[in-house]
Amino acid sequence: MSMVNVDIEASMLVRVQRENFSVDAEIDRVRAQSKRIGGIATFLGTARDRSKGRDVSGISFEHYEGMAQKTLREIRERALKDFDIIEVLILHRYGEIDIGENIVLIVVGAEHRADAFQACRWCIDELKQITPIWKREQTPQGEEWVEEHP
Amino acid sequence: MSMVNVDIEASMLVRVQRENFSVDAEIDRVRAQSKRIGGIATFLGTARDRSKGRDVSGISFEHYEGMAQKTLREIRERALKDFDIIEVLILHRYGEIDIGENIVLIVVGAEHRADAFQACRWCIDELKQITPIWKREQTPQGEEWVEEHP
Amino acid sequence: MTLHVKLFGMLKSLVGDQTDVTVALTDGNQVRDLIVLFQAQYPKIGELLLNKKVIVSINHEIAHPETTISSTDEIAFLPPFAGGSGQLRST
Amino acid sequence: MTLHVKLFGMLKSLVGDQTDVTVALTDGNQVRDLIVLFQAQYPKIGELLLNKKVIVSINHEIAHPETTISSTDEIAFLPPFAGGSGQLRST
Repeated sequence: MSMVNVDIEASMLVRVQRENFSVDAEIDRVRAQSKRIGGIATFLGTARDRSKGRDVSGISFEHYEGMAQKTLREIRERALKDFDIIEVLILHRYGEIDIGENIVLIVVGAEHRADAFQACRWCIDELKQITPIWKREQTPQGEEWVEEHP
Repeated sequence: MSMVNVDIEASMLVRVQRENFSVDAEIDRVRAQSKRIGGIATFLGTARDRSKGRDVSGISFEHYEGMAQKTLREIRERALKDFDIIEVLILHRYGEIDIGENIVLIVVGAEHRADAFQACRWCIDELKQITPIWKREQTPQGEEWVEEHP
Repeated sequence: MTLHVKLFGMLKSLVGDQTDVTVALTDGNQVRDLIVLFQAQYPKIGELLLNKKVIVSINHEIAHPETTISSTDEIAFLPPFAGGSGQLRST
Repeated sequence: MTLHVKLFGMLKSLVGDQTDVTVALTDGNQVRDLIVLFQAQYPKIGELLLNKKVIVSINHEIAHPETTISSTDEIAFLPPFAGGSGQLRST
Protein backbone atom coordinates (compact mmCIF):
# COMPACT_ATOMS: atom_id res chain seq x y z
CA MET A 1 0.00 0.00 0.00
CA SER A 2 2.76 2.42 0.86
CA MET A 3 4.51 1.46 -2.39
CA VAL A 4 1.38 2.42 -4.30
CA ASN A 5 1.31 5.77 -2.52
CA VAL A 6 4.94 6.43 -3.33
CA ASP A 7 4.27 5.67 -7.01
CA ILE A 8 1.25 7.95 -7.13
CA GLU A 9 3.26 10.68 -5.47
CA ALA A 10 6.23 10.26 -7.82
CA SER A 11 3.89 10.27 -10.82
CA MET A 12 2.58 13.69 -9.75
CA LEU A 13 6.12 15.03 -9.53
CA VAL A 14 6.86 14.31 -13.21
CA ARG A 15 4.07 15.05 -15.68
CA VAL A 16 3.41 15.83 -19.33
CA GLN A 17 -0.08 17.26 -19.58
CA ARG A 18 -2.32 19.33 -21.84
CA GLU A 19 -3.89 21.41 -19.04
CA ASN A 20 -2.42 24.56 -17.60
CA PHE A 21 -1.12 24.37 -14.02
CA SER A 22 -0.91 26.45 -10.86
CA VAL A 23 2.64 27.22 -9.73
CA ASP A 24 1.40 27.49 -6.12
CA ALA A 25 -0.16 24.03 -6.24
CA GLU A 26 3.01 22.50 -7.73
CA ILE A 27 5.25 24.27 -5.19
CA ASP A 28 2.99 22.89 -2.45
CA ARG A 29 3.60 19.33 -3.69
CA VAL A 30 7.35 19.90 -3.31
CA ARG A 31 7.03 21.70 0.01
CA ALA A 32 4.89 18.87 1.41
CA GLN A 33 7.86 16.49 1.06
CA SER A 34 9.87 17.93 3.95
CA LYS A 35 9.88 20.65 6.59
CA ARG A 36 13.64 20.88 6.07
CA ILE A 37 13.08 22.80 2.84
CA GLY A 38 14.26 26.40 3.22
CA GLY A 39 14.67 27.42 -0.41
CA ILE A 40 12.58 26.63 -3.47
CA ALA A 41 14.00 27.59 -6.87
CA THR A 42 11.54 27.57 -9.73
CA PHE A 43 11.85 27.95 -13.46
CA LEU A 44 8.70 28.73 -15.44
CA GLY A 45 8.96 28.81 -19.21
CA THR A 46 6.32 30.85 -21.01
CA ALA A 47 5.39 31.36 -24.67
CA ARG A 48 7.11 34.41 -26.17
CA ASP A 49 5.67 36.45 -29.02
CA ARG A 50 9.02 36.51 -30.87
CA SER A 51 11.40 33.77 -31.91
CA LYS A 52 14.49 34.15 -34.08
CA GLY A 53 13.37 37.59 -35.15
CA ARG A 54 9.90 36.49 -36.25
CA ASP A 55 6.52 37.27 -34.73
CA VAL A 56 4.88 34.24 -33.19
CA SER A 57 1.13 34.15 -32.64
CA GLY A 58 0.92 30.76 -30.94
CA ILE A 59 2.83 27.56 -30.39
CA SER A 60 2.08 23.91 -29.89
CA PHE A 61 4.06 21.04 -28.46
CA GLU A 62 4.08 17.38 -29.40
CA HIS A 63 5.69 14.76 -27.16
CA TYR A 64 6.54 11.08 -27.45
CA GLU A 65 4.12 9.61 -24.89
CA GLY A 66 5.95 7.28 -22.56
CA MET A 67 9.49 8.16 -23.60
CA ALA A 68 9.03 11.84 -22.65
CA GLN A 69 7.83 10.87 -19.17
CA LYS A 70 10.59 8.29 -18.78
CA THR A 71 13.21 10.90 -19.72
CA LEU A 72 11.83 13.45 -17.25
CA ARG A 73 11.75 10.82 -14.49
CA GLU A 74 15.40 10.08 -15.19
CA ILE A 75 16.27 13.78 -15.04
CA ARG A 76 14.50 14.07 -11.68
CA GLU A 77 16.31 11.02 -10.29
CA ARG A 78 19.71 12.22 -11.46
CA ALA A 79 19.08 15.67 -9.95
CA LEU A 80 18.15 14.08 -6.60
CA LYS A 81 21.32 12.01 -6.71
CA ASP A 82 23.77 14.65 -7.96
CA PHE A 83 22.68 17.73 -5.99
CA ASP A 84 22.15 18.35 -2.26
CA ILE A 85 18.42 18.88 -2.68
CA ILE A 86 15.23 17.45 -1.18
CA GLU A 87 12.66 17.30 -3.98
CA VAL A 88 12.21 18.05 -7.69
CA LEU A 89 9.06 18.50 -9.75
CA ILE A 90 9.11 18.61 -13.55
CA LEU A 91 6.05 19.45 -15.61
CA HIS A 92 5.70 20.09 -19.36
CA ARG A 93 2.56 20.91 -21.31
CA TYR A 94 1.66 19.68 -24.77
CA GLY A 95 -0.90 20.84 -27.34
CA GLU A 96 -1.78 24.43 -28.25
CA ILE A 97 -0.37 27.16 -26.03
CA ASP A 98 -1.26 30.85 -26.34
CA ILE A 99 1.35 33.59 -26.14
CA GLY A 100 2.21 34.40 -22.51
CA GLU A 101 0.93 31.04 -21.23
CA ASN A 102 2.86 28.48 -19.20
CA ILE A 103 4.86 25.81 -21.05
CA VAL A 104 7.22 24.16 -18.59
CA LEU A 105 7.84 24.23 -14.84
CA ILE A 106 10.76 23.01 -12.73
CA VAL A 107 10.48 23.27 -8.94
CA VAL A 108 13.42 22.31 -6.71
CA GLY A 109 13.26 22.32 -2.93
CA ALA A 110 16.48 22.25 -0.88
CA GLU A 111 17.74 23.17 2.56
CA HIS A 112 19.99 25.81 1.03
CA ARG A 113 19.35 28.09 -1.86
CA ALA A 114 22.59 27.64 -3.81
CA ASP A 115 21.82 23.93 -4.26
CA ALA A 116 18.22 24.66 -5.26
CA PHE A 117 19.32 27.15 -7.95
CA GLN A 118 22.01 24.87 -9.38
CA ALA A 119 19.73 21.85 -9.62
CA CYS A 120 16.86 23.87 -11.10
CA ARG A 121 19.09 25.26 -13.81
CA TRP A 122 20.59 21.86 -14.56
CA CYS A 123 17.12 20.30 -14.89
CA ILE A 124 15.82 22.80 -17.45
CA ASP A 125 19.08 22.65 -19.46
CA GLU A 126 18.93 18.85 -19.44
CA LEU A 127 15.22 18.75 -20.26
CA LYS A 128 15.81 20.77 -23.41
CA GLN A 129 18.63 18.53 -24.55
CA ILE A 130 17.27 15.03 -24.07
CA THR A 131 13.47 15.08 -23.80
CA PRO A 132 11.49 13.97 -26.89
CA ILE A 133 9.28 17.03 -27.19
CA TRP A 134 8.85 19.11 -30.35
CA LYS A 135 7.60 22.62 -30.95
CA ARG A 136 5.55 24.10 -33.78
CA GLU A 137 5.24 27.85 -34.11
CA GLN A 138 2.51 29.83 -35.83
CA THR A 139 4.04 32.80 -37.64
CA PRO A 140 2.72 35.22 -40.29
CA GLN A 141 4.49 32.95 -42.82
CA GLY A 142 2.57 29.87 -41.63
CA GLU A 143 3.26 27.03 -39.24
CA GLU A 144 6.70 25.59 -38.77
CA TRP A 145 8.42 22.93 -36.67
CA VAL A 146 11.20 24.59 -34.73
CA GLU A 147 14.71 23.30 -34.37
CA GLU A 148 15.73 24.88 -31.13
CA HIS A 149 19.19 24.71 -29.74
CA PRO A 150 19.73 24.83 -26.00
CA MET B 1 -1.95 60.18 -14.71
CA SER B 2 0.35 57.65 -16.35
CA MET B 3 3.05 58.60 -13.84
CA VAL B 4 0.68 57.68 -11.01
CA ASN B 5 0.01 54.32 -12.65
CA VAL B 6 3.69 53.61 -13.03
CA ASP B 7 4.24 54.37 -9.33
CA ILE B 8 1.38 52.14 -8.24
CA GLU B 9 2.72 49.37 -10.44
CA ALA B 10 6.29 49.75 -9.16
CA SER B 11 5.04 49.77 -5.56
CA MET B 12 3.40 46.37 -6.15
CA LEU B 13 6.68 44.99 -7.49
CA VAL B 14 8.54 45.68 -4.22
CA ARG B 15 6.66 44.99 -1.00
CA VAL B 16 7.18 44.20 2.67
CA GLN B 17 3.92 42.82 4.02
CA ARG B 18 2.49 40.79 6.88
CA GLU B 19 0.09 38.72 4.71
CA ASN B 20 0.99 35.55 2.88
CA PHE B 21 1.10 35.74 -0.93
CA SER B 22 0.28 33.67 -3.98
CA VAL B 23 3.26 32.84 -6.18
CA ASP B 24 0.93 32.59 -9.21
CA ALA B 25 -0.45 36.09 -8.59
CA GLU B 26 3.05 37.55 -8.19
CA ILE B 27 4.34 35.76 -11.30
CA ASP B 28 1.36 37.18 -13.20
CA ARG B 29 2.38 40.72 -12.21
CA VAL B 30 5.80 40.09 -13.76
CA ARG B 31 4.45 38.30 -16.80
CA ALA B 32 2.01 41.18 -17.47
CA GLN B 33 4.96 43.52 -18.07
CA SER B 34 5.92 42.05 -21.45
CA LYS B 35 5.08 39.34 -23.94
CA ARG B 36 8.81 39.07 -24.65
CA ILE B 37 9.28 37.15 -21.40
CA GLY B 38 10.22 33.53 -22.13
CA GLY B 39 11.72 32.48 -18.81
CA ILE B 40 10.72 33.30 -15.25
CA ALA B 41 13.12 32.31 -12.47
CA THR B 42 11.70 32.36 -8.99
CA PHE B 43 13.16 31.97 -5.53
CA LEU B 44 10.80 31.24 -2.66
CA GLY B 45 12.23 31.14 0.85
CA THR B 46 10.24 29.12 3.38
CA ALA B 47 10.51 28.62 7.13
CA ARG B 48 12.58 25.53 8.03
CA ASP B 49 12.06 23.50 11.18
CA ARG B 50 15.83 23.36 11.88
CA SER B 51 18.44 26.08 12.11
CA LYS B 52 22.06 25.64 13.21
CA GLY B 53 21.28 22.21 14.58
CA ARG B 54 18.35 23.35 16.72
CA ASP B 55 14.65 22.65 16.35
CA VAL B 56 12.66 25.72 15.39
CA SER B 57 8.93 25.87 16.05
CA GLY B 58 8.25 29.28 14.51
CA ILE B 59 9.95 32.44 13.36
CA SER B 60 9.12 36.09 13.13
CA PHE B 61 10.60 38.94 11.14
CA GLU B 62 10.97 42.60 12.02
CA HIS B 63 11.84 45.20 9.38
CA TYR B 64 12.79 48.85 9.37
CA GLU B 65 9.74 50.37 7.71
CA GLY B 66 10.76 52.69 4.92
CA MET B 67 14.43 51.74 4.80
CA ALA B 68 13.63 48.09 4.04
CA GLN B 69 11.40 49.07 1.12
CA LYS B 70 13.95 51.62 -0.12
CA THR B 71 16.69 48.97 -0.06
CA LEU B 72 14.55 46.46 -1.96
CA ARG B 73 13.64 49.09 -4.56
CA GLU B 74 17.35 49.78 -5.06
CA ILE B 75 18.06 46.06 -5.46
CA ARG B 76 15.32 45.81 -8.09
CA GLU B 77 16.64 48.84 -9.98
CA ARG B 78 20.23 47.58 -9.95
CA ALA B 79 19.11 44.15 -11.18
CA LEU B 80 17.18 45.76 -14.06
CA LYS B 81 20.26 47.78 -14.98
CA ASP B 82 22.93 45.10 -14.56
CA PHE B 83 21.23 42.04 -16.08
CA ASP B 84 19.55 41.43 -19.43
CA ILE B 85 16.11 40.97 -17.87
CA ILE B 86 12.65 42.45 -18.28
CA GLU B 87 11.09 42.64 -14.82
CA VAL B 88 11.82 41.88 -11.15
CA LEU B 89 9.47 41.47 -8.20
CA ILE B 90 10.73 41.35 -4.59
CA LEU B 91 8.46 40.56 -1.67
CA HIS B 92 9.31 39.90 1.99
CA ARG B 93 6.93 39.12 4.84
CA TYR B 94 7.19 40.36 8.41
CA GLY B 95 5.54 39.22 11.64
CA GLU B 96 4.95 35.64 12.80
CA ILE B 97 5.55 32.89 10.24
CA ASP B 98 4.75 29.22 10.82
CA ILE B 99 7.11 26.43 9.81
CA GLY B 100 6.76 25.63 6.10
CA GLU B 101 5.21 29.00 5.29
CA ASN B 102 6.43 31.55 2.74
CA ILE B 103 8.95 34.19 3.86
CA VAL B 104 10.44 35.80 0.78
CA LEU B 105 9.85 35.75 -2.97
CA ILE B 106 11.97 36.93 -5.89
CA VAL B 107 10.50 36.68 -9.40
CA VAL B 108 12.61 37.60 -12.45
CA GLY B 109 11.26 37.61 -15.99
CA ALA B 110 13.67 37.63 -18.96
CA GLU B 111 13.77 36.70 -22.61
CA HIS B 112 16.36 34.02 -21.86
CA ARG B 113 16.62 31.72 -18.91
CA ALA B 114 20.32 32.13 -18.08
CA ASP B 115 19.78 35.85 -17.43
CA ALA B 116 16.66 35.18 -15.33
CA PHE B 117 18.52 32.66 -13.13
CA GLN B 118 21.55 34.90 -12.63
CA ALA B 119 19.53 37.96 -11.68
CA CYS B 120 17.23 35.98 -9.37
CA ARG B 121 20.18 34.55 -7.50
CA TRP B 122 21.89 37.91 -7.28
CA CYS B 123 18.72 39.53 -5.87
CA ILE B 124 18.26 37.04 -3.02
CA ASP B 125 21.98 37.14 -2.15
CA GLU B 126 21.90 40.94 -2.12
CA LEU B 127 18.63 41.08 -0.17
CA LYS B 128 20.15 39.04 2.64
CA GLN B 129 23.22 41.24 2.82
CA ILE B 130 21.84 44.74 2.77
CA THR B 131 18.15 44.77 3.73
CA PRO B 132 17.28 45.91 7.29
CA ILE B 133 15.22 42.87 8.27
CA TRP B 134 15.77 40.80 11.42
CA LYS B 135 14.72 37.30 12.38
CA ARG B 136 13.68 35.85 15.73
CA GLU B 137 13.41 32.08 16.14
CA GLN B 138 11.32 30.14 18.64
CA THR B 139 13.29 27.14 19.88
CA PRO B 140 12.84 24.74 22.82
CA GLN B 141 15.36 26.97 24.64
CA GLY B 142 13.24 30.08 24.14
CA GLU B 143 13.17 32.93 21.64
CA GLU B 144 16.30 34.32 20.10
CA TRP B 145 17.30 36.95 17.56
CA VAL B 146 19.30 35.27 14.84
CA GLU B 147 22.54 36.49 13.38
CA GLU B 148 22.46 34.91 10.00
CA HIS B 149 25.31 35.05 7.56
CA PRO B 150 24.65 34.93 3.84
CA MET C 1 8.50 -9.18 -39.73
CA THR C 2 6.41 -6.03 -40.04
CA LEU C 3 7.08 -3.05 -37.78
CA HIS C 4 5.56 0.38 -37.35
CA VAL C 5 7.99 3.25 -37.01
CA LYS C 6 6.58 6.23 -35.11
CA LEU C 7 7.29 9.64 -36.60
CA PHE C 8 7.34 12.97 -34.74
CA GLY C 9 7.53 16.67 -35.52
CA MET C 10 8.64 17.65 -39.02
CA LEU C 11 9.15 14.01 -40.04
CA LYS C 12 5.41 13.52 -40.39
CA SER C 13 5.23 16.18 -43.09
CA LEU C 14 7.75 14.18 -45.17
CA VAL C 15 5.36 11.23 -45.47
CA GLY C 16 2.06 13.03 -46.07
CA ASP C 17 1.31 13.76 -42.41
CA GLN C 18 1.29 10.14 -41.30
CA THR C 19 2.19 9.51 -37.65
CA ASP C 20 3.92 6.23 -38.53
CA VAL C 21 5.13 4.14 -41.45
CA THR C 22 5.17 0.39 -41.80
CA VAL C 23 8.37 -1.40 -42.79
CA ALA C 24 9.27 -5.02 -43.51
CA LEU C 25 12.44 -6.24 -41.79
CA THR C 26 14.00 -9.67 -41.48
CA ASP C 27 15.10 -11.38 -38.27
CA GLY C 28 18.49 -10.15 -37.07
CA ASN C 29 18.19 -6.79 -38.80
CA GLN C 30 19.95 -3.95 -37.06
CA VAL C 31 19.20 -0.23 -36.91
CA ARG C 32 21.74 0.28 -39.73
CA ASP C 33 19.58 -1.93 -41.98
CA LEU C 34 16.52 0.12 -41.10
CA ILE C 35 18.38 3.26 -42.14
CA VAL C 36 19.36 1.69 -45.49
CA LEU C 37 15.73 0.74 -46.01
CA PHE C 38 14.61 4.35 -45.40
CA GLN C 39 17.30 5.68 -47.74
CA ALA C 40 15.67 3.57 -50.46
CA GLN C 41 11.99 4.14 -49.65
CA TYR C 42 12.00 7.61 -48.02
CA PRO C 43 15.25 9.29 -49.16
CA LYS C 44 14.66 12.55 -47.25
CA ILE C 45 14.22 10.71 -43.96
CA GLY C 46 17.10 8.39 -44.84
CA GLU C 47 19.43 11.35 -45.26
CA LEU C 48 18.37 12.87 -41.92
CA LEU C 49 19.04 9.51 -40.24
CA LEU C 50 22.43 9.22 -41.91
CA ASN C 51 23.43 12.76 -40.83
CA LYS C 52 22.16 12.03 -37.30
CA LYS C 53 19.82 15.01 -37.53
CA VAL C 54 17.19 12.41 -36.66
CA ILE C 55 17.90 9.72 -34.08
CA VAL C 56 16.32 6.30 -33.63
CA SER C 57 14.79 5.11 -30.39
CA ILE C 58 13.86 1.53 -29.55
CA ASN C 59 11.56 0.90 -26.60
CA HIS C 60 12.03 4.51 -25.39
CA GLU C 61 15.85 4.26 -25.38
CA ILE C 62 18.22 5.85 -27.88
CA ALA C 63 19.41 3.10 -30.25
CA HIS C 64 22.75 2.66 -32.02
CA PRO C 65 23.45 1.47 -35.60
CA GLU C 66 24.35 -1.99 -34.32
CA THR C 67 21.26 -2.40 -32.10
CA THR C 68 19.34 -5.48 -33.23
CA ILE C 69 15.62 -5.02 -33.86
CA SER C 70 13.07 -7.61 -32.74
CA SER C 71 9.45 -7.92 -33.79
CA THR C 72 8.00 -6.60 -30.51
CA ASP C 73 10.16 -3.47 -30.40
CA GLU C 74 8.64 0.01 -30.39
CA ILE C 75 10.66 2.02 -32.89
CA ALA C 76 10.53 5.81 -33.26
CA PHE C 77 12.41 8.45 -35.25
CA LEU C 78 13.15 11.57 -33.26
CA PRO C 79 13.97 14.92 -34.89
CA PRO C 80 15.92 17.53 -32.85
CA PHE C 81 14.17 18.16 -29.54
CA ALA C 82 12.61 21.54 -28.79
CA GLY C 83 10.96 21.23 -25.39
CA GLY C 84 11.16 23.90 -22.72
CA SER C 85 10.90 27.52 -23.74
CA GLY C 86 13.12 30.01 -25.44
CA GLN C 87 16.84 29.77 -25.50
CA LEU C 88 19.62 29.82 -22.95
CA ARG C 89 20.94 33.15 -24.21
CA SER C 90 20.44 35.67 -26.95
CA THR C 91 21.93 34.52 -30.23
CA MET D 1 18.94 69.03 20.37
CA THR D 2 16.98 65.91 21.35
CA LEU D 3 16.83 62.94 18.99
CA HIS D 4 15.21 59.54 19.08
CA VAL D 5 17.35 56.62 18.00
CA LYS D 6 15.35 53.68 16.63
CA LEU D 7 16.44 50.24 17.80
CA PHE D 8 15.83 46.94 16.04
CA GLY D 9 16.20 43.23 16.74
CA MET D 10 18.33 42.21 19.70
CA LEU D 11 19.23 45.85 20.50
CA LYS D 12 15.79 46.40 22.00
CA SER D 13 16.43 43.73 24.63
CA LEU D 14 19.52 45.67 25.78
CA VAL D 15 17.39 48.67 26.83
CA GLY D 16 14.43 46.93 28.47
CA ASP D 17 12.54 46.21 25.23
CA GLN D 18 12.22 49.83 24.18
CA THR D 19 11.94 50.48 20.42
CA ASP D 20 13.91 53.70 20.70
CA VAL D 21 16.02 55.74 23.08
CA THR D 22 16.22 59.51 23.42
CA VAL D 23 19.60 61.23 23.32
CA ALA D 24 20.76 64.83 23.71
CA LEU D 25 23.24 66.00 21.08
CA THR D 26 24.68 69.40 20.28
CA ASP D 27 24.75 71.12 16.90
CA GLY D 28 27.54 69.85 14.68
CA ASN D 29 27.75 66.47 16.43
CA GLN D 30 28.83 63.60 14.21
CA VAL D 31 28.00 59.91 14.30
CA ARG D 32 31.30 59.35 16.19
CA ASP D 33 30.01 61.59 19.01
CA LEU D 34 26.78 59.60 19.14
CA ILE D 35 28.82 56.42 19.54
CA VAL D 36 30.85 57.97 22.39
CA LEU D 37 27.57 58.98 24.04
CA PHE D 38 26.25 55.39 23.82
CA GLN D 39 29.54 54.01 25.19
CA ALA D 40 28.89 56.11 28.28
CA GLN D 41 25.14 55.62 28.68
CA TYR D 42 24.56 52.15 27.13
CA PRO D 43 27.97 50.42 27.21
CA LYS D 44 26.76 47.18 25.57
CA ILE D 45 25.32 49.05 22.59
CA GLY D 46 28.37 51.31 22.54
CA GLU D 47 30.66 48.32 22.17
CA LEU D 48 28.56 46.83 19.36
CA LEU D 49 28.72 50.18 17.54
CA LEU D 50 32.48 50.41 18.05
CA ASN D 51 33.02 46.86 16.73
CA LYS D 52 30.72 47.64 13.77
CA LYS D 53 28.51 44.69 14.74
CA VAL D 54 25.79 47.33 14.74
CA ILE D 55 25.71 50.02 12.06
CA VAL D 56 24.12 53.45 12.13
CA SER D 57 21.66 54.69 9.54
CA ILE D 58 20.58 58.28 9.02
CA ASN D 59 17.48 58.96 6.95
CA HIS D 60 17.48 55.37 5.65
CA GLU D 61 21.10 55.55 4.46
CA ILE D 62 24.11 53.89 6.06
CA ALA D 63 26.02 56.61 7.94
CA HIS D 64 29.77 56.98 8.53
CA PRO D 65 31.59 58.14 11.71
CA GLU D 66 32.09 61.60 10.23
CA THR D 67 28.47 62.07 9.11
CA THR D 68 27.06 65.19 10.79
CA ILE D 69 23.72 64.79 12.56
CA SER D 70 21.02 67.41 12.30
CA SER D 71 17.92 67.80 14.45
CA THR D 72 15.48 66.52 11.81
CA ASP D 73 17.43 63.34 11.03
CA GLU D 74 15.91 59.90 11.48
CA ILE D 75 18.59 57.83 13.23
CA ALA D 76 18.51 54.05 13.64
CA PHE D 77 20.90 51.37 14.93
CA LEU D 78 20.91 48.25 12.79
CA PRO D 79 22.14 44.88 14.09
CA PRO D 80 23.29 42.26 11.55
CA PHE D 81 20.58 41.67 8.94
CA ALA D 82 18.82 38.31 8.74
CA GLY D 83 16.17 38.66 6.04
CA GLY D 84 15.49 36.01 3.47
CA SER D 85 15.50 32.38 4.51
CA GLY D 86 18.09 29.82 5.40
CA GLN D 87 21.67 30.02 4.32
CA LEU D 88 23.50 29.96 1.04
CA ARG D 89 25.10 26.59 1.82
CA SER D 90 25.42 24.03 4.54
CA THR D 91 27.88 25.11 7.22
